[in-house]
Amino acid sequence: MRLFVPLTITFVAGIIMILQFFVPATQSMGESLQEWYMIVASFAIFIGAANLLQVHAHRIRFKGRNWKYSPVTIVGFTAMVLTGLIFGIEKGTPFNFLFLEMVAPMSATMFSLLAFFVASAAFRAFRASNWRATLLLISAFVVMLGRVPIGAMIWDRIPLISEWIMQVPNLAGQRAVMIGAAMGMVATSLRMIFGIERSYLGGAD
Amino acid sequence: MATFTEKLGNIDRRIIFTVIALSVVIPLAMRFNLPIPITPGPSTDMFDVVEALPAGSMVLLSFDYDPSTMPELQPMAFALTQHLMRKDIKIVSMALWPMGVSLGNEVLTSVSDSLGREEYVDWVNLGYKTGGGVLIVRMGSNIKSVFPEDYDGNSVDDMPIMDHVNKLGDFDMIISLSAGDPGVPAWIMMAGDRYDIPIGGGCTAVSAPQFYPYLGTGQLIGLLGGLKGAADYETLVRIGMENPPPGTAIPGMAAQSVAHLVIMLFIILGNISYLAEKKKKGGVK
Amino acid sequence: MRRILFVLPLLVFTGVIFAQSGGIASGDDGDCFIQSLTAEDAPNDAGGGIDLTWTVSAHVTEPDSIVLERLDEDGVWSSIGTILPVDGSRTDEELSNGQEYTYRLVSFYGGIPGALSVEAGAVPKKQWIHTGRIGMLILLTIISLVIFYFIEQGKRGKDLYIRRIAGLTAVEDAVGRATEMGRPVLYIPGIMDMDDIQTIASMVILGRVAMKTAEYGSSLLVPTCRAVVMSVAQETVKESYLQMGRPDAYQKGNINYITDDQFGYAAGVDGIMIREKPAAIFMLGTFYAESLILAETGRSVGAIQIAGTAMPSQIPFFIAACDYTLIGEELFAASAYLSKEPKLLGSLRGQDVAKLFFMIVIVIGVLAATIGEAWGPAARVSDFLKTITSVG
Amino acid sequence: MNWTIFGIWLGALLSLSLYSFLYKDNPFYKFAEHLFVGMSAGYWVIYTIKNVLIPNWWENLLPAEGGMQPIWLIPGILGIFMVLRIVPKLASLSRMSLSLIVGTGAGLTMTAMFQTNALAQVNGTIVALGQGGGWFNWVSNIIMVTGVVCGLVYFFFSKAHTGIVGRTANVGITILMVAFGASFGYTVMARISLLIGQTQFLLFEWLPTMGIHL
Repeated sequence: MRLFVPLTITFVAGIIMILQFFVPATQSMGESLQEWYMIVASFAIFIGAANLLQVHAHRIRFKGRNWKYSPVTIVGFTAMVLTGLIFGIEKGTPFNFLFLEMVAPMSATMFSLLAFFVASAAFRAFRASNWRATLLLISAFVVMLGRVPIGAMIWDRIPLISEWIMQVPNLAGQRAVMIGAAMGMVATSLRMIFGIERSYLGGAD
Repeated sequence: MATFTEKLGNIDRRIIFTVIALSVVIPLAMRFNLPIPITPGPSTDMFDVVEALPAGSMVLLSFDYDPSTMPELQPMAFALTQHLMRKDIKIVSMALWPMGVSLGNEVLTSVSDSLGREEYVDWVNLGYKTGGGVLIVRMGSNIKSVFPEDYDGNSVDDMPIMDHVNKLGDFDMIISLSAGDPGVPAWIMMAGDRYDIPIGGGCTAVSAPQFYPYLGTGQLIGLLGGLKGAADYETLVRIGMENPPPGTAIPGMAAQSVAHLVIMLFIILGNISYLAEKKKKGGVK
Repeated sequence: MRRILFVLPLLVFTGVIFAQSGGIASGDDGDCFIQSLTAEDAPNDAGGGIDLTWTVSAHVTEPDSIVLERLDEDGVWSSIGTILPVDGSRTDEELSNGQEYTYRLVSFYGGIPGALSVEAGAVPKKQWIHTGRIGMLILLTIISLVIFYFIEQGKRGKDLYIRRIAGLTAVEDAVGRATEMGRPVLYIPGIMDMDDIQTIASMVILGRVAMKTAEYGSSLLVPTCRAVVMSVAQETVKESYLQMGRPDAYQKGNINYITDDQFGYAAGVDGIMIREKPAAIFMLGTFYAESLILAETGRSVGAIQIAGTAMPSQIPFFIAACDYTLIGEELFAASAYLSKEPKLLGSLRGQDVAKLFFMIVIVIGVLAATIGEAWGPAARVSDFLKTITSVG
Repeated sequence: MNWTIFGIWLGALLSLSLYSFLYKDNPFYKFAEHLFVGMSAGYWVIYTIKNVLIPNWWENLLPAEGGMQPIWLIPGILGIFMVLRIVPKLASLSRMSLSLIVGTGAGLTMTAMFQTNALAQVNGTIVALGQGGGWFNWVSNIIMVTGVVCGLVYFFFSKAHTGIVGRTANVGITILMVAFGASFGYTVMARISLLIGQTQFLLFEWLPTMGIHL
C-alpha cells in the first residue's frame, strides 16, 4: 500500500505523456506536466549540493584520504554559489568570469584528453586477432584514411569508399542497434508506467 | 628478455601520449597548410540546400553547444553564417544550451559587421531558454510567446525580421549546431517530424555516425561532421570568392591530419608486432 | 511458431489508415494578383489555428506587397501581417475554437491598395486524434499488448529461455576477483537523470551487482552525476544488502554525488579510479563523450571492465577499452538475465516478437518494393507498409 | 591588474594541471580535480536556480502582475518533497516526486523512441533493392537491408544462437563490428580537434602573455 500513491503518479504521468502525443487536444496538459517535471527534478540539485558538502566536511573532520584537497572543493563550490547569488550570472559578472576562465577551460581540457585516449585505445584494440577483428580494423582504418587529405592522395577512391562504409554497413549496424534498443526502451517504459517495474522506488516488489 | 616486437606491442601509453602531443603542437606552431579535397556527401548536400534557398528566406539557426566543443562547431557557425548572410537569407538564432548564446552572438555580430548586415532586420539572436525538446514543441505553436524578448532584452514585436515568423512552420529551414542533447535529434523529433521543416545539422565528428540514419530517411537534409565538415563548408563557401576572409577550420586541419596519420602509424606498428609475435609463438608449437 | 501467430494479427490490424480533409473556401478572380485563397482548420493541433494558403497569378502585375487581413467581430478588416508577393501559406494562431474567422488578401501597389482577393473562412477546432499517427498508435498498442501477454505468461510460470550474454556471465567473476584482491567494485550509472530509461535499467542491474558485493563482502562505490540517481542508488543498494542479510555491510557514504557537470564528473571519477584502484568497474547507462575518458583510465588501473549502453556513438569506445560490452538492447536484457525473473523474461520475449514483426515488415516491404518497380500491385503493398511505419 | 591576462593564466595553469594526469596522479591534478568538481557543482546549482526554478516556477507561481497561481504550488511541493530525502523520517515523501519524474520520462521516451528510432528506421529500410540503378546500388541496398535484418537477429534473446539463427546472428554481429569500426575511425579526428582547440589556446593566447610569439 505504501507504494499506491507513487505508482499512481507514475501511471498518470506516463499516460498523459503518451496521450498528448496522439491526441492534439491534450497537448497543453502534456506541456504543463513536462514543465512540472522539470521543476521537480531541478529541486534535486540541492540534495546533491548537500551531499557534496557533507562528504568533504566529513573527510576533513576525520582526516580521510586526501582530505587536504577537500577544502578546495568546498571553496570552489562556495565561490560559484556566492558570486552567482550576489552579483547575478550575466555577462561581465564575477560568476561569469569564474565560469569562462576556470570552469570552461577545465571542461575543454578534460574533453581534449580524449585525443590521447583515442590513440592509446586504437593502438591496443585494433589488432587483427581474428577475421571479425580484422574487418573492424579495416573499416576503421579506411574511414580514418578517408577523413584526411592523404587518403585521397594515396587513391582518389578512398574518400568514396569511406563514405560508402558510413552510408551502408554503418547505417545498417546503427539501425539495428537503434531499433533493438528502442524496443528495450518501450518495454521498460511500459513496465514502469504500469507498475510492473518498481525497483526505482526502493527495491520493493 | 623481451624482444623488440614484444616491447613495441606493450609500449607504455605515455610514449603514445607524448607523440600525439608533439604531432599536434609542431604543425600548429609551424603553421603547416594542406588543401582540402571536396567529395559529394552530407557536407555538400548541406551546402546545396542552403545555396538553393532564395534571398529573403527565413532560417532558424540554433547554437546547441558550449565552449568544450567550440573547436569543431564554432568554425561551422562562421562558415554557415557567412554563407547565409551573403545570400541575403534572414537568420533567427537561438540556443538550447545556455553557453551557446554568447558563442553564437560572437559569430553573428562579427559576420554581420563584415558584410554590413543589420541586426533586427537581417538577423536576431533570441537567446537561450531551458527545456530542450519541450521548448521546441512550444515554439511550434508560437515563437513569440516562448521568446517575447531577444538576447538583449528588446521586445521581438518591434523587430522587422520577426514580422514574418510566428511559429516554426514559418521557417524555410532549421539548422542546429549540436554538441549533444538537446540538439539535432530533438530538432528532428520535435520540429522536423512534426511540422515538416527541412532540418540541417552540424555536429561533433563523434556524433555524426549516429545521425547517418536520419540522413538516409531524409529527416536530416545535410550534415557537417566535425572539423572536416567545417573545413569542407569553409572551402565550398570560398569557391569563387575574391579575398575570402581567413578561415578557422582549414588551418586546424593540417595539425589534425598529422596527428591522425600518427595514430594510423601506431595501429600499423601494433599489428606488425602482434603478427610477428603470433608467428613466433606459432613456430614454437 | 506461436510467435508467428502473434505477428499475423499485427500485420492485419495495421490496415486502418485515416484521411481527413477540412472545410475549404476558395475562388477565382481574373483581375486580382491573388488567384485563390484557401482557409482551413490547422490539422493535428489543440485548436486555435487556421491554415491559409494562396496562389498568385502570373498574368497580373506583381504588387509590392500583399497584406493579410482578418475580419474582426465588429465587422472591421484589420491587418495581421505583410507578406512577400509569392505563393504562400501562413497559419493564424491563438484563435478561439468554434468561432468562424474570415480572411482576405489585399495587394498593395506603391502603398495604394489594389484588387482584393476572394474571402475565405474557417472555424478552428481541436483534434482528438493526430491523423498522421494513427498507424503508429495501432502498432504501439499491439506491441504493448504482446509484451503484456508474455509478461503474464512469464508470471504464470511458463518456462522462458534466455540466451547467454557474454558480459553478464562475467559479473560474478569480476566481483569475486575484487574480493580476492581486497579492492572495491566501482559502479558508474551513466550521466543522465532518472527520467532516462537507460539509467533506470542501470539501477535494476545495480541492485543485482549489490547483491553480489554483499554476498562476497567487497565494498561498492557508486559516484553519480545526478542527485536523484544518488538517492535511488542508495535505496537500491540498501535493499539488496538487506535481502542478502548483510544490512550491516551497507555503507551509504560510498554512494555519492559528484557534480552535474559532464567533465567535472569525469575528472572526479578518474580521481577515484586512480586512488581507490577498483578491481572491477561497471559502466552501465547513458554515456556521452566521457565514456572513453572513464574506460581508458579504468583500464590503466588494471580493472576488469564491464560496460553497456544504448548510445550508438559510444559503443565502439567501450568495445575498444573494456573487457565486456553490452550492446544496445543487451543493456535492457541484463536485468532479466541476472535476475531470471519471469516477468522480465516475459517482457524480453515480447520485445523479440516486436523485432520479428519489424523484420517481417522490412523483408516484405523490400521485396514488394523491388518487385513493384515492374508490377504495380506489389508496389501497393510496399506503399502500404511505408505508410503504416511513417512518422507523422 | 589586467583581468584578461589573469583569466588566460588561470585557464592555462588549470589546463596544464589536468593534463599532468596523463603522466600520473599528482598534487596538481588533485588540486585541479577538486576545484573543478566544486566549481562545476556550484555552477549547476546557480544555473538551476536562475534558469529553471526562477523563470519556470517562481515567476509562474507569483507572476509580476500580482496574485498567486496556486496550481504552481503542486510542483513546488513535490520539489520540496524531493529535497526531504535528506530527512530520513520524511524520505518516503520523495517517492511521489520521483514517480512524477520517472513517469513523465517513461511516457515521453516511449513515444519518441518508438517514432524516431524504431518506426522511422524501419521505414527508411524499406527500399527497392534496385533503387538508384546499376549493380553497385543493388549490392549496397542488399548489404544494407541484410545488415539491418541480421543485426536484429543478433538481438534476439529468446532463441539460442545456434543453427540458422546462429549463422544469421553471426552475420549481424559482423555488420555491427564493421559499423563500430567505422564509427570509431570517424571519431578519431574529432577527438584530435578538441586537443587542437586547447593547444591553440596555449600556443596563441597564453604563450604571447610571456612575450613568446610563434
